[in-house]
Amino acid sequence: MGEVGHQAALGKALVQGLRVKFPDVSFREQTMPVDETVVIMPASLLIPAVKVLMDDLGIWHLSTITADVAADSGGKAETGELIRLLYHFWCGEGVTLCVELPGLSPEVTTLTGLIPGAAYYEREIYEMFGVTFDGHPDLRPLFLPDDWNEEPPMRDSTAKAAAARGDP
Amino acid sequence: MKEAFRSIACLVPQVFRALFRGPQTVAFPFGRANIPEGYRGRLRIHADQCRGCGLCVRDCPASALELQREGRGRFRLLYYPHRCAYCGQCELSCTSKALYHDNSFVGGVASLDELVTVMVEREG
Amino acid sequence: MSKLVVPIGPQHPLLKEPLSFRLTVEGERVTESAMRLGYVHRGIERLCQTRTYVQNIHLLERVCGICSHVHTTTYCRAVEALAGLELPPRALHLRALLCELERIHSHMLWLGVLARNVGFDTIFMYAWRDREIVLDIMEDLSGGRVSHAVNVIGGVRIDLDDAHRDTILQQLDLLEDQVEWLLGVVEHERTLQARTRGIGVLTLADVRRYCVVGPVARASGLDIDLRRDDRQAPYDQMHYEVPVHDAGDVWARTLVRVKEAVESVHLCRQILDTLPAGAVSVRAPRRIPAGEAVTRSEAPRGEVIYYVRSDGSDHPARVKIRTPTLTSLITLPDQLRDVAMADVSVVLSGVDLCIACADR
Amino acid sequence: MMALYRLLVFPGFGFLFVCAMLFDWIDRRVIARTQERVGPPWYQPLADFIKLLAKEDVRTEGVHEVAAAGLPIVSLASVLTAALYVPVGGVAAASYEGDLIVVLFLLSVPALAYFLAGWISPGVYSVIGGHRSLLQYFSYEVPFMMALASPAVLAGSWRIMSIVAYQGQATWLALIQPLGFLLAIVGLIGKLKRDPLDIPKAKSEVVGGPLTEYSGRKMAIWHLAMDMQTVVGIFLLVNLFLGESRFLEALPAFPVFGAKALAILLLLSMASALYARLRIDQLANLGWRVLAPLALLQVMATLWVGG
Repeated sequence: MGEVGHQAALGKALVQGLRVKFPDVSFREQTMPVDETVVIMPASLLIPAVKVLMDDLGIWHLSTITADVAADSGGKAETGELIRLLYHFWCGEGVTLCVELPGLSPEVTTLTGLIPGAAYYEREIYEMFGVTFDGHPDLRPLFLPDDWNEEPPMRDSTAKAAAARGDP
Repeated sequence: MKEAFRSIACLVPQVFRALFRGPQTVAFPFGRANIPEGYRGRLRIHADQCRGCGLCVRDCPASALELQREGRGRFRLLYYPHRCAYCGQCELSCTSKALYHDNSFVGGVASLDELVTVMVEREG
Repeated sequence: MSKLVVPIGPQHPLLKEPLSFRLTVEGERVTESAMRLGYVHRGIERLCQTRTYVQNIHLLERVCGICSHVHTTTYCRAVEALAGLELPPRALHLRALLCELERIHSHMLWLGVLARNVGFDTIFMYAWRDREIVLDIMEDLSGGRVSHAVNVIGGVRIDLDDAHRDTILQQLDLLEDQVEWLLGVVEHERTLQARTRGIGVLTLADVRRYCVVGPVARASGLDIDLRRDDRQAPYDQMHYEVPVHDAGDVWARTLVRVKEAVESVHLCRQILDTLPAGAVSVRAPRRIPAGEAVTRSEAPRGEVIYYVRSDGSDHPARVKIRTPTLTSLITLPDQLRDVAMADVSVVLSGVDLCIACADR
Repeated sequence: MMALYRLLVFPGFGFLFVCAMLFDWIDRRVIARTQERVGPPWYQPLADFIKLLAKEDVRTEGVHEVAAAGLPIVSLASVLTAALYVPVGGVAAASYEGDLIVVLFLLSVPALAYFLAGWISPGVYSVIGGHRSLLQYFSYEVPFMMALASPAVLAGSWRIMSIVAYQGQATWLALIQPLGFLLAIVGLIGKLKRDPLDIPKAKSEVVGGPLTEYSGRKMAIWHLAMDMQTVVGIFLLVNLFLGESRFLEALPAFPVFGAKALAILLLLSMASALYARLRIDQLANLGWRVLAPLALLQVMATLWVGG
C-alpha cells in the first residue's frame, strides 16, 4: 500500500468509474494535502458513488464525515450558505467524497444502509449542523442534552466565530 | 497441568520479591518527590528583561496573562495563576527570554491576593 | 426473575468515564443497553475557530488526557501541510518518539484499568508502577507528564543531548523487562483469562461494518495500522511488527495492546539510535494560506483524523476531529447484548474508552 | 467474675476487637507490600471505624428501619457468640460437646443477614449483590462444612477442644488432611467475601453490593462484624487444622497460636494478591464441580480411615 507511484490511483479510478457510470453528471476533482483526493459531486450521486467505492474498489473504511459551512459563491440558497459534507474514506490512501447541500433545510440520504459505522457521525452532524439524513434508523442528538431546543450550535459558526474574536 | 503451573509461576516470584523489596511509591508531601529540572511548574519572570511587547498575551491560550499599557513605556503585566494551563507557550513566545517556568511542583496559590500576580510593573 | 434497570454512569465505580448506560438486567444477564454521551462535550471544534493556530495546539492537547501528543501532532501536520512547511527529520523523530512513549503509557494504563475491573489489583498496581517509568521519561523530556506541549507548528520545541539519550535508553531497558514480564502474565495467568476470554467478541465482519480502528480492530483480525499504511516519516525507516489477533475478545485485545507496547519500546530505541542531527523546527507563518487538509495518525486507540480548513487568516475556519473511541462506542450495544452483569465492566474497559476524546 | 472477664476481655469482645483491627491492618499492609505500595499506618482500621461511627447515618427511603439497623447487629452478635466457643491458645469462654456445629451455624448467620440487607433495599446494586451473596453462599458452604467435618470425624468428637487435643497426640490435621485444609481456606475466602471471591460486593460490578445504601454507624458495625468474622474464621481453622503439637509444647501457647493465625492470614492475603475475581457462574462451577466432590472425597477417605 501507498507506494509513491500508487498515490491517488484509487481516487483516479473512482472518478473514472463514476464518469463511465454517470456520463451526464459533472464531477470535480481536487487534491488536498496530504495526498487526499477529493471528488465533488451532486448529493443525489452520493450513494451510487459509495457503492462504486465499496464494490468496485474495495474501500469500506469510512474514517469520518466532516460537515463544514461554506459561503455560497453561486448564491443559490437564501441563507447565502452552503453545507459541505466530506466523507473521508481510507484504504492506504485517502479519498474524500464531497457533496454540497443548500443551507436552508439541508437533506441527504443516509449512509448507514451501506456502512452502519456512519451512524454516529451522521447523528453528530444532525445535531451540530441541522442536516437531516433520510432513512437514518436512529436520528437523535448524540452529544447535546435531550432538552436542547436551540438552533444547531455549529451552524452559523463562521459568523459567530468572527464575532467572538472581534473581527469586523 | 503445565499451564496451571505456569499460571502460578508467572506472578508468584514477583509478588514475593515485592514483599521484601519495599514500596516503590512515595507518600508525597512527606517523602522525596523526583521532579526533573525541566518540569513546567510555576510561571516566573525576569522582570528587568520584559519589554512589554505583549507577545505572550497574544499567544496565551488560557487568557492567563494581561498587559495593561498606561502610556509610553509604562505598563503592567498581570498573571492569573488560576487560569494558567502551564503549557509554556508564553515562555516560547517571549522574545526577550523574560518569562520562564521553574520546577516547583505545587502550582496552586494559597491566598486570595495571589490570584492576580503583578509580574512586571514599569514606570516609564 | 424480574427485570431490573441498572444505571451505570456518568459516575460509577465501574466506569471511570463520564458515560451513562442503562442496562436492563434479568438476573445476571444483560438484555438491553442504552447509551448516553455528551457529559464532557466541551465544544472544542467550535472553540478552535475562535483561537489562533498557535493557541489551538494547547487546546487540542486537552482533547484527551492520555493521547494528548498525537492529537497535537496530527493537527500540526495538517497546518504544516497547508503552510507548505518541510519539517527537519530530527523534529519528526522526536515527535514519533513521544508518540510511541505515549502508546506505551496508554496501553499500560489500560491494562491497569482492565485488571482493576476484573478484581486483579496486583496487576493493576504493577502496570501502573511500570507506566511510571514512561511518565518519568516524558516528564524529563518535555516538562509535563501528560500535557507535553512539545509540538509547535513547524517542529518541536524540545531537544535532547547524548547524555539524555543514554539515560532514556537505560530507562527503556528497564521498561522492556517489565513490559515483557507483563506480557508473560497476560499470556499465562489463568484467572485473568477466565475473565476475559470469549467476552465482548467482535467478528471481522462487525469490525469492518462499523469501521472500527486501532487495537480493537487488530484484535479481531483486521490488519490496519496507519503508521505502516500511511508510510509516515519516520516510521517508513523503522522495523516493527503490528500485532494482530483473530479471537476478537477482550483477551485478544489485551494481548494485542501489550504486544504493541513491547513493539513501541523497540521503536523508541530505534528512533533514538537513528536520531538525525539538525534543527528541531522551522519558522512557521502566523497566517496560514487558504486551503483544506486531512491528516491521519495512529493514536494508541487507533486512527485519529483531523480536517483543517483555513481561510487565510491566523484562525482556522474549521477543525474537525474524529477520535478512535467514537468508532468503538458504536459497537458497544452489540458487545453488551447477553453478557453477564459481571462482564459489563470487562467489556467496557476492553474497548479502551476515552469519553473526553469522543465527546470533545 | 471470671466469666465476665472471658466474655468481655479475653478471649471475648475486647480481644476480638483488637485482633480484628490488627488483622485488618496486617492484611492491608501485606497486600500493599505485594503491590509495592506503602500501605496504611497501624491505626488506620481504628481510624476508619471511628470515622464511620461519627458519620451521618443516611436513611434510605423505602427500607424497613428496624431491619436495616437490626441486620448488622444480628451479624455482629452471631459472630461474637461464635467467638465464645472458639478457643484461643487453649482458652475458650465456653466449651461443650457439639460446639463445632454451633459455631458453624453461627458463622452462617452473617451470610444470611448480608443477603437480607440486599433484599430489603430498593437499590438495584443491593438487590443484585444480595442475589450474588446467596448464590455464593450455596457454592462455598457445602465444601466448607464438609472440610471442617472431616477433622471432627477423625478426632471422633464435635467439640473443638477435643479436636485440638487430638492433634496433640497425632499431628496437625493440616498434614493429615491437606486437601481438607485447602478446601477450608477456599471456603473461608468465600465466607469472608474476600478477594478473589468478593463477588457480592465487587466495586467495579455492583458498587458496594448489599451494603451500597449503608452508611455511618450501621456501616461501622457491618465492617466490624466482617473483620471479626475474619478473626473467628482464622482462629477456627487454626484450632481444627493446626492444633496442639507435641513439638511445640515447650513454647508458650499464646504466641504460637498467634503465629499460626498470622500464617493463615498471610495465605489469605496472598490469595487476594494472586488471583483475579471470579464470575459468579465460575464460582458456582468451581464450588459444585471441583470443591464439593473433593470435599466429599476427603470425608469418605476420613470415614474409611478413621471410621
